[in-house]
Parts: sequence; structure tokens; C-alpha cells
Amino acid sequence: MAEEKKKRAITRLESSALVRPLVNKMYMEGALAGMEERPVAWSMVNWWEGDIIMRAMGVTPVYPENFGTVCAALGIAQKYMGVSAAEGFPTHLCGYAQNTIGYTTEMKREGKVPEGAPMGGMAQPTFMLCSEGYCDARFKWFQSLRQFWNVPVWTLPFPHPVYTDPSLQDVHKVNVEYMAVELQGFIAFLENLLKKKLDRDKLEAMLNNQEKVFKVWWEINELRKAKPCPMHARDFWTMMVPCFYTAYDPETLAVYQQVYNEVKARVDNGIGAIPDEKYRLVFAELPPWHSLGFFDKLAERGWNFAAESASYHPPPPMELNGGGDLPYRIARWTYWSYINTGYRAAKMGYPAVGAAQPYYNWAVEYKIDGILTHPLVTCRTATFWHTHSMNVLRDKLDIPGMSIQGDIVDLTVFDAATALNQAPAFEESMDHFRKVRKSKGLDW
Amino acid sequence: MSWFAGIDIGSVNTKVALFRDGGPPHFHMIQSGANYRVAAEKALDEALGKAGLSRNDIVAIMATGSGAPRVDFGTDQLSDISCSARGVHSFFPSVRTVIDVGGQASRAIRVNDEGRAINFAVSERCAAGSGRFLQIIARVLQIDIKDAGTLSLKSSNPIIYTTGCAVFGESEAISRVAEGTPKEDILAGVQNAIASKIANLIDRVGMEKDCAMVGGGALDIGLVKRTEERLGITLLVPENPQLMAAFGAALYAREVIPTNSKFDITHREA
Amino acid sequence: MSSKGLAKAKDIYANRAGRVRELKAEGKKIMGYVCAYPPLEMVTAMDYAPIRVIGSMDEPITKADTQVPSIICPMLRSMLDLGMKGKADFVEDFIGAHTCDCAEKFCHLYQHNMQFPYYHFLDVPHIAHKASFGFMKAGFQLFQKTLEAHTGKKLDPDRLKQEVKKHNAQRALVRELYGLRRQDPPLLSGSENLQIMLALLSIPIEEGSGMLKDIIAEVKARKDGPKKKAARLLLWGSPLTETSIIDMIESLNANVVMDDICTGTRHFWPDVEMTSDPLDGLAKRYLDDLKCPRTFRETTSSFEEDQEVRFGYIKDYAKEWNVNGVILQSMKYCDTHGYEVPAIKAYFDRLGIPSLYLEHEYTMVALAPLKTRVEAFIEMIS
Amino acid sequence: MYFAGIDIGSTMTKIVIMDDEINSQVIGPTGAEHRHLANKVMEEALSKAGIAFDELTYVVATGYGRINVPFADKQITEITCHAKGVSSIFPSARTVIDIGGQDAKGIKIAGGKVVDFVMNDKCAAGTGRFLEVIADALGLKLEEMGELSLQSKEKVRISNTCTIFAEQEIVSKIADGVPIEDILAGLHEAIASRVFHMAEKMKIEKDVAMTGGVAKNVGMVKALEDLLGFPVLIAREPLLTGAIGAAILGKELVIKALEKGEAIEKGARLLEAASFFK
Repeated sequence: MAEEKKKRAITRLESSALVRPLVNKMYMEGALAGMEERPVAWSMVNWWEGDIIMRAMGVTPVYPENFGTVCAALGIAQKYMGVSAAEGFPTHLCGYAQNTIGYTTEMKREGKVPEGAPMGGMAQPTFMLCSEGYCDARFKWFQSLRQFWNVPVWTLPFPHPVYTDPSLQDVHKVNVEYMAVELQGFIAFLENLLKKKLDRDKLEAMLNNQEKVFKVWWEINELRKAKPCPMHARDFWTMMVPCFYTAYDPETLAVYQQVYNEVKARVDNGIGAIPDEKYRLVFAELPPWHSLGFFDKLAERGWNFAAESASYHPPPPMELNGGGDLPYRIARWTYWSYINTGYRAAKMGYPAVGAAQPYYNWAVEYKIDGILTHPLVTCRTATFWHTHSMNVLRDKLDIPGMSIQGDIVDLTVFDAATALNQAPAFEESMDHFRKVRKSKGLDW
Repeated sequence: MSWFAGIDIGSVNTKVALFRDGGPPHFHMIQSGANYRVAAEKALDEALGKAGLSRNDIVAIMATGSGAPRVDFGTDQLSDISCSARGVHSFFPSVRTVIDVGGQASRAIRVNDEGRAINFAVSERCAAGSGRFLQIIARVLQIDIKDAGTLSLKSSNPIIYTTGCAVFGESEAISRVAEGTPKEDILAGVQNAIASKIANLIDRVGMEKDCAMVGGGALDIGLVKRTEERLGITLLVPENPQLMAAFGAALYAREVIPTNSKFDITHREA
Repeated sequence: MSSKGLAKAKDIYANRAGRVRELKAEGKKIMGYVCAYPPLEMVTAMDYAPIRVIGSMDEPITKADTQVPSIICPMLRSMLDLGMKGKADFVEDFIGAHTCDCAEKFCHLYQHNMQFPYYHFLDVPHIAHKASFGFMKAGFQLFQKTLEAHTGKKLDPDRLKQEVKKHNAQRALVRELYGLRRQDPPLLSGSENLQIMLALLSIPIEEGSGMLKDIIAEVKARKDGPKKKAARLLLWGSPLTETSIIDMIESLNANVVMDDICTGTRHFWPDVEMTSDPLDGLAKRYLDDLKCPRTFRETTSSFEEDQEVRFGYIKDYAKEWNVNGVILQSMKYCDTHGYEVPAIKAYFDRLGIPSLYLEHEYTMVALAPLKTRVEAFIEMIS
Repeated sequence: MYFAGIDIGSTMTKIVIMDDEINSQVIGPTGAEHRHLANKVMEEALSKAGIAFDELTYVVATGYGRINVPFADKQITEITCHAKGVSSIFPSARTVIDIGGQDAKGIKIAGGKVVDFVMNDKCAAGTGRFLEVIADALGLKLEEMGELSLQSKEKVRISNTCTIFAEQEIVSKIADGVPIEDILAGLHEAIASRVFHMAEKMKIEKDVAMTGGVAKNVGMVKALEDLLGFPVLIAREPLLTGAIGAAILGKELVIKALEKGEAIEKGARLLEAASFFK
């Protein structure tokens, strides 16, 4: 890639470089655990519900979804997706799933981590952990992986209460209790599988650390409301990883604290993530991992991305009451991370439903000029609300939207050329609506 | 003399508009062929020749169209979405929605009272959704796209294509001809197919009257009529619908480039 | 509506909305619902006529494109489209359910567009652990609470038990009707059967059961049933709301004699157990007994055994209805069924029952390419 | 006894007349108009074989255009016919990959019978038609196109899936001076991998026979063999397997009927134009 060489328009946070070692460490641990035949779990992103318990029990989780992003970024995913299709899986299924199914097929064929697998590949699992969170098709593909791995699959429930339920309060109690009970069940499952007891003190210590990480990471994103926005979505996507997978780790906390300091310093000195911030945008939902250089081209035009990826932000400070034991506490955080946008939307009188809510909130709080959506051919969950989000922003806040067709893994779908060709037209559109917003007395 | 040029380097045709304050515009159109750069140069020089002008009379050139980014031509470049919108609006100031049926794709564009594109939707990259489908079928029927419209209006029972692919649609049309299906029904079938795709695009950006249709597709009054039926409105169609992007580009050239400045007009400075 | 038996089913199928509007005019309260998960016994116990909201393969989706991207389940998009076009105006109150991922989101967006005075969303767990039944029951209780608040009526437990009996009785009739397709040639065609099922989803229980009794008597006596054909097929997969695909199959040398789709057996098969608290029996029926790939089934000692747990009941269908081929069909963009295909295909391969996977766009047109596949499949198995 | 198999494809009409071996074979010239004139091709085949139409014991029609052939006794899908035809030529073949004008197919066979198959016919991308369009645009024969692509040093990716736009893309790439062989190599690879992954769904088994006009394109053959990792079998006339299979299936039907002493179901047998649209 020639464009990699020339200077980037986005000034990345220096401290974001500190994240890379954390991620590498995560993968190394996975590979190592495999070699040393210690328990390894293939785990879905489970929004802090199961990871921390597995870690406390000495299980090393590896994350097929994150592995999918790596394979995509390195262009290896294409091959694995081809293999998955050959296995008879429809090609509209989740790109991460297709990637993992292809990878696993190769792994079984070669009887080891397949040649050319990035980051040391994913070690053979002792068991697999699904989460119902957000996208419930996900447990379907771990179910499918059973044809390769004869290991147990455990599924963590994840209630999806209606966003506009007037009796939400009653629902919360039922939901959190259900999750807590099921977490007890998960602990029992692990204790029985691993023939050892959970060290609750260890878990509590990890949980304390994790909650601190939530706080800092949340505050960092709050700082991005500043003009110009000090931190670009590129940095968010790099840094969301440790919060997701290693929030229990004191090193993670230390890194986020440094990130906070750097971002704070930028805000204090009025430094933006791009040289000349003409437009502030929000990005929905998952980025094209294989073509992130695309954002530098937009940055050259003065496009700064101040918010993004609703489902991947840390939970805000907890507003859900209730104490309870450790599983209960874990359940509350995970549940809160899901329900908090509904909470905020309720305060605003539900101008939007579903995942359009956070985008509405952000548009107001981050003074957004436009929304760029990235409909994904293979991800219905991340794509479902795009049109509604664009409609709500256009109709209720006079913020225009633009779509760029793509996929999380399949790079052949992504059409950057067309998008760049349309960029000037979209800038006119953003200029126009700025005037409209002003004329309606909105302050951006 | 201070003339401004807009050049729309499209996938099928390259169009030039020459424009000067207070005077009528000059238009010229040639086939793009394989080499966009050659087409651009040729189209511009022929246009100038026709108008009795030389390159020195040109203050600035705005290039647009799907071919533009591939050739480093013109003083500056702008997306054909903006240019179409601007061009149409200068003819019909009341227009708020523009349907542009081009060779590469169909577009629905919402414009404001200044002729700025404020929202747009573009059809996916499949010929069956573009004006290209029409040209292919017209070629099969050995008729000019202009006559296609009048002819298709005779259709009493438009065929329904069994495929969503322009290539297969072509074979199907050929067999239809061979079996004596009236040409007008074959044409009307394509027009219906494209009209319904256009309706979807309109739904995506939302319809605000007045609505105009431009691009090569608008030369086909049959397509215009069926789109009108589908949308339940009357469409405004300028005299030279396929030249609107070029004209809009000329207007932008007038706007964005200070008249006094003089610089290399065939190449953008790096 | 004057017609009886098969003719009646045909009429209702041809004009569902018309029939429901009649009901509404007769003063029936209409409760729209999605999928097979809302507890219809509770709905009828509150004097509503439950009408399933479905899409149409016949109506091009236009309006819904302004609300959802085109890579979303086409049936849900069509349901929203019809709603936006006022073609589901008979729905008064609405209960949605978290069946699959897209359905969950659809329900909220549907309500956002339709603004029904009463909307309840039933959050159905994807696992059937012990605690899940309690969760499901709590969901029913919340439904009861909100519906009582909305209607100002109380749900009487004894009435609910009566309703359970009534619904079970209809389920028994449906199973009896399916039984008439065990013989060769079947007494009832696949298309006729689907018409009847879709009609049942559009009329009150009593009316439906009455219709079923007439049809069973009529069919047992008929002479003009389907001809003997080379293939006896079982049809599996995503919901069908029109007969077009089955028509296409049966226009060839095949009869569709059994199905596993949720506008067929899935919706009607399992009874509700009579429990002292009826909600317990309902929770078990709707969470566990109802067979839809949207529910995760606990893993076992091997993948083969998993398949047995997940698909065993379809094998029983195949045996009892003596089929010699299985058509696996799914509309494009259905993840729930898409993931299932390789596993279920492998399962039937192991049983020595040939199967064919058809992916369709949920429209009546462009079935020609699929036809060649089915034709070849029939040539292959006969 | 004489048997005829007629395979009406989207771009070619093929007819085989046989008793114990093939007596005559005709491949109608390209051009959709020609499908309409299937009866003319039949007359040509008959005169070649030197027999009258009534002397044909049985006529089986197959292929995309089989539906309304008024002079056929029976219609059988091209899938079954290709399987039969291929295994009569290559008894060792277990997999057939047929890239025709209107679709691409993978067929698994055992004992001359179809055991599994997959098909793509959504759009021209990934079918032989894609190649024809490009060949026309470049003024090349399919065969020449294959030859040329073999000289490629570095494959070029075509970003458009849509045939029409890919054609355009290719033409302008050539104008930009990209070597034609590199473009063609990229093109062949793209189509081959689409077809390969589709066929792999049935778990491709050796031997693999390639049929359809595209089998004459060495570039496609090589691209496919690279993916398979072993050579494929190609009949002397890869276009004819469908028609041969149809004729043989007709013959088997008749013989079976005669053995059982049953009557042979026959069609109306009007030697008229075939139709696609009723």
C-alpha cells in the first residue's frame, strides 16, 4: 500500500501506541496457553460478563471476533471466507463467523494452527462461551463450530428489554437477577469443568480494576466533546480492545490513565486530532478494518470523527441501584452497558428507538455535522438501525447522513472510491444543514 | 473573454458546457471511448471550435463525472451529484428533487433553494439499475434511445424480465424479438424495471416537489412517463437532460475560481 | 364469509386483511403478533382475536426502504412495508417478541412507525436453562400486568385454563389434518395445507377449529386429491407466507407431504401442559417445546448427538410421513436458518435422505431458476 | 433405433443423433435468435445422419431452453443430462464443473447418476457469459483469450462484479496501458474461484470433468486446475455432453419400457420453432 508511506492526516495519540503491546500480550497469552495445554476458551465479546470470571478461574479466553478483525486487516480473511462457503455456509452470514469457520476447517485439516494464521492463530479451545448480547446469531455459529470441536458450549443470557417500556424499572430487577443466577450457573459449570474453585477475592480485585477502567475510558470519550475533537475514531477503535478484553488488568488501567492525560493536555491546548477540523462526524457502526487508511483521506478534507460505534463504548457511571454479591455486581454492569442509552433516551422523550438513541445523544452532545454509516453486508445487527439513525438525525436535528457500502471482513465490497467521489457533495450538504440548524436556533 | 467550461467525463459520453455571464451556453458531446483523458481533450477542443473560441478564452474548467477522478483534467473537480443538482436548478429554480439516470448508476438528489445537493442516494453498482440497461436493450432492438420513448408509449402489456441482470436481460430481449414480441413491450419492461429502482432511491431521500429527471435516461420519454406513473407526479425535464452535470460544472467553475486569476487550466496544480 | 371448508380457507388466504377487517367490524378486538412466541392463550383469554402479522412475497418492498437497509430479513422488511402502506390497518394492539435478532429490532421500529396504543415486547431467552423458565414466566406476568392495565380487565386463571384447552384442541385438529398426508398419494396438497395454516393465523380460534373440522371431513371424502408423484418431500426452513414456492414444487413430479416451518407445524405442533399455574405450562411450551433454530440447545457428548437433539423431531416427521427427499429453504439474510443448513444437510445425508438447499429472495417472481434445481433434485431422487 | 438429444443453451443449440454410437452432431451458431430456430438445427442434424424425423424413436430436450420444444418427447434438466453424458465419456469422473452461458454448475455423480449439485444463475458474473462479453469487447475468441492470459506475469484485480461495468473497467484499463494478459489472468482467476468455491460445497471428488464452452478456454482451465491442485478431464467436444446425455437417457427410457412391455410416452412431435415464453 503506497498511501501507508506518506504522512497521515490524522495525528494519532502517542499513548495509543501503548495499547498495541496489551493486545499482543493478549494474543501471546492465548497462544502460550495453547502450547502449555492450559484451559483456553473461544469467547464471544460478552460485554464483561464472562471474561472476568474465566480469567479469575485461570482460563485464557481467545476472541474469534477480534481475530476476525485481524484477519480482515491483513487480508487473510478472504481465504477463510472462501473455505467457509465451501463448507456450505451461506455467504451472507457474519463475516467473523465465516472467517472463524474457515480458519477452524483449515486447523482441523492441518491438525495444528494453520500456516500463515496471524498473531499465532487461535489455540484449540477447552470450551466455547457464547453471549446473547446484541447479536443473538452469534450463538448459532459457536453451535456450528461444534462440528469441529467436541467441547462444551456455554451460553450467557443477555436480556433485551424494550427500549420504551414504561415499566422498565420492574423489568430491570427481573433481568439483572436472571443474569446473576445464570452467572452462578456459569461459575458452577467452570468449577465442574476445571475441577477447581473460584477465588472470589481474586475476582473482586479484578472487578474493582475493571470498574476503574470503565471510568477513565468513559471520561476520555467525554473529553472528545471539545472543539476541535482531540481524539479521532481511529484511536477509539485501537483503544476499545483492552477495555473489552483485559479491563481486569492493572496494566490496562495504567495505559488508559496515560491516554487520559494526553487527551486532556490536547484539550487544554486546543489541539485537534486532525490539522484543520472543518466537520465533526459520527461513524456507525463497525469500521472497515481492512481499509482504515480511508479515514486519513477524509481527514485531509477536514473530516474529524468525534464519536462512533455505539455498541462498543464503556458503560457510563452506574445509575442502576442495588448491591448484591459479585455475580450480581457483574450482571448489573453488563446490563447497564446495554440499557444506559435507553435511560438517556427516556430523559429526552424517546426521539429515537434502538441503536439510533446513542447517535441522537452524541449528535447533540458532540455537536455533530454529519453521520457516516457503514452498512455491512454480513452484519445485520450493526446495520439494522443505520437508516433509522440517519432519518432521526436528518428529521429531528437537521444533520445529514451518507452511507458507504462495505463489510467488516470482506474487503471486496468496500467502495472507498465512490465515497471519496461523493465527499464534496456531502460537504455541501453539511454546510447547508449548518445554516438550517443555526436558523432554528441550534448552537452548532 | 471570460468563459467558463464544465466537462462531464461520463462512462459512456463526455459532455462539455461553455458558459459566460449573460450569454447562452454552448454544449458539445462525444463518446468517451476507452481513454477518458483523450475524450476530455477532444471534447473540449471540439466544443471550443464549434463556439469559435480557443483555450485562452477559458478562465477555468470544472471537471466532473465518474471518469474525472481517473484523469487529472481541469482546474478543479467536483462530484457529478453536486453538478447535476446545480445544473438542473439553474434551469428550474423550483426543483427540490433531482433524478439522474446515468450510464453508471441512477441517483436521487435533494437540492435546496440555492441548488446545493443536501441529500442523495445512489443505486448499487449493477447495470440493471442504471440507464445502461436501456441502451443495451435499445441496441438489441436497433433503435435510437430517443425513439425508444415514443415507441414504448405504444406498449399495452410490458414484459416482466425473469432476471435482474442486464446481460441476461439482453439475451432475453433478443429471444423475445426472435419470438415476435412487440418492441414496445420489451422496452416498456426495462423502463418499468428502472422506474421501480428509481422509486426506491426517491423513497430513501424523501420526495419534495418539484422533481426533475436528467441524465441520458431522461431522453427516454417512456422512462419519464413510467417513473411519473410510479411516483404519481409530473417530472420536469430540461431540453438537454444529459448535459446538466456539465452545465452545473461550468456554473461551479464560474463560482469557485476568481475571474482575475489565470493559470494552467488543463492540469490541476499538485 | 359464506364459504366452508377448503373453499373458506382458500378465500381467507386470498384476502386475509379482508377477513380481519370483517372481524373488526363485528366488534372483535384485534391483537397483532409476530412469530410463534407470544402466548396466544393469554391473548384470547383477554377477549382479543390474535392475528399474526406477516409479510407478502407478492408486494414489492418500497416504503420500508426508507426505514431499514435491504440486507435485513426481507419478510420483516415486507411486514414493515405493509404497515407503512396501511395494509395492516386492522391491527389495533400489538405484541412483539424477541425471537431472532432482526425480529427484536423490527418490533421496536414497527411500533415506532405504527404507534399502537398498546405495545408489549416479550423478551424470550435463547437458552432453556432452569432459570430461563422463571424468566419466561415473569415475562408473561409482565404481559398480563400491562395488558390488564390497558384493558381494565383482569385475567381469570380458570378462563386461561379453558383457553389452553381450546388451543390444544385446535392443535390436535391440525395434527389430524397433517395425518391425512401420510398416505400416498396424500389426501391434501402442500399448497392447500399452507393455505389452511395461513387462514388459521388470520381468524379466531373457534372459527379456525370449526373450519378445520369441515376440512378434515371434506378431505377424507374427496376424490380430487393430489395425484401420486415420484417424490414425497418434507419442506424445512424459514416462514412461507405465500404458496408460490410449494406451487412451483408441486407443479413438478412431487408432493410436499410434511413441513417444518413456523407457518406450519412449528406454530401448531406442541400442546400446552396443564399445570396448576397455567403460566408454568405456557412458559415450558413456548420456550422449550416450540421448535425454532432461534433457541440454543445445550451441547451434548458429540456433534452427532447435538444434531439428534436439534433435528431428531424432523427425522420422525420424515419417517412417519415416509418422505424420500427434503427441501431446505431459507430466505436470503436469515441468519437463524442460514447457520443451520450445513448441520441439517449433514444430518439427513447420514440418514440417507437426500436434501436440496434453496435460498430465495422472498418474492413470487424469479422462481424459474429454483425450478430447475428442484426438477433436477426430483430426477435425482426418483 | 435412433435417439436424439437436443440441448438448447442460452447461446448455443446442440443436437446429437445416435443409435449405438453417435451418427450426427450439430452445434448451432451463437446468437439467441438461433434458439428460436431449434427445429432448423434438428433438420440439419437429421440430414447429416441421413434419416427422417419419424425415424427418431425418442427425442429428449434439455438445457435452459428445453421447456417448450414442441418436437421433443420429454424434457430432462441439463444437470441430469450432463451427468449422464460425462460419465458415458469419462466413466471415472465423479465431479462435473459446467460453466455455461446462463449459469455455472457443479455436479457430483456416481454410476452415471446425479448425487448432488450446486448452481449459480443469479447474474452473468461467474458464468461463461461474463467471458463472452469481455471477449467481444476485446475482439478476441474465447480460446485466444485463454492463451493470452497464460502469458501474464502479474494478475490485475477487476473491482466491478457487474459484467457490464467490468467490461468498461477492462477497456479503460487497457487504454491506461495495463497489459491485457494480466487483466485476463485476473479475470479468469476471479471467475474460477467463484465457481470453485461453489462446487466445493459438494466436496469435489476426483476425477473432475469440465464441460461447457468455457472448457475450451485454457486460461480458465488452468485457473481452475490451480485451485483444484490437479488436472481436469475435458471432452473433445465439451459443448456436447448435455445433448449426448439427453440422447442416452432417452434410449435407456425406451429400452426399459420395451423390457417391461410398457408403452412409450411420446410428445406431440411437431417439428416447429421452440419457445421460451408461453
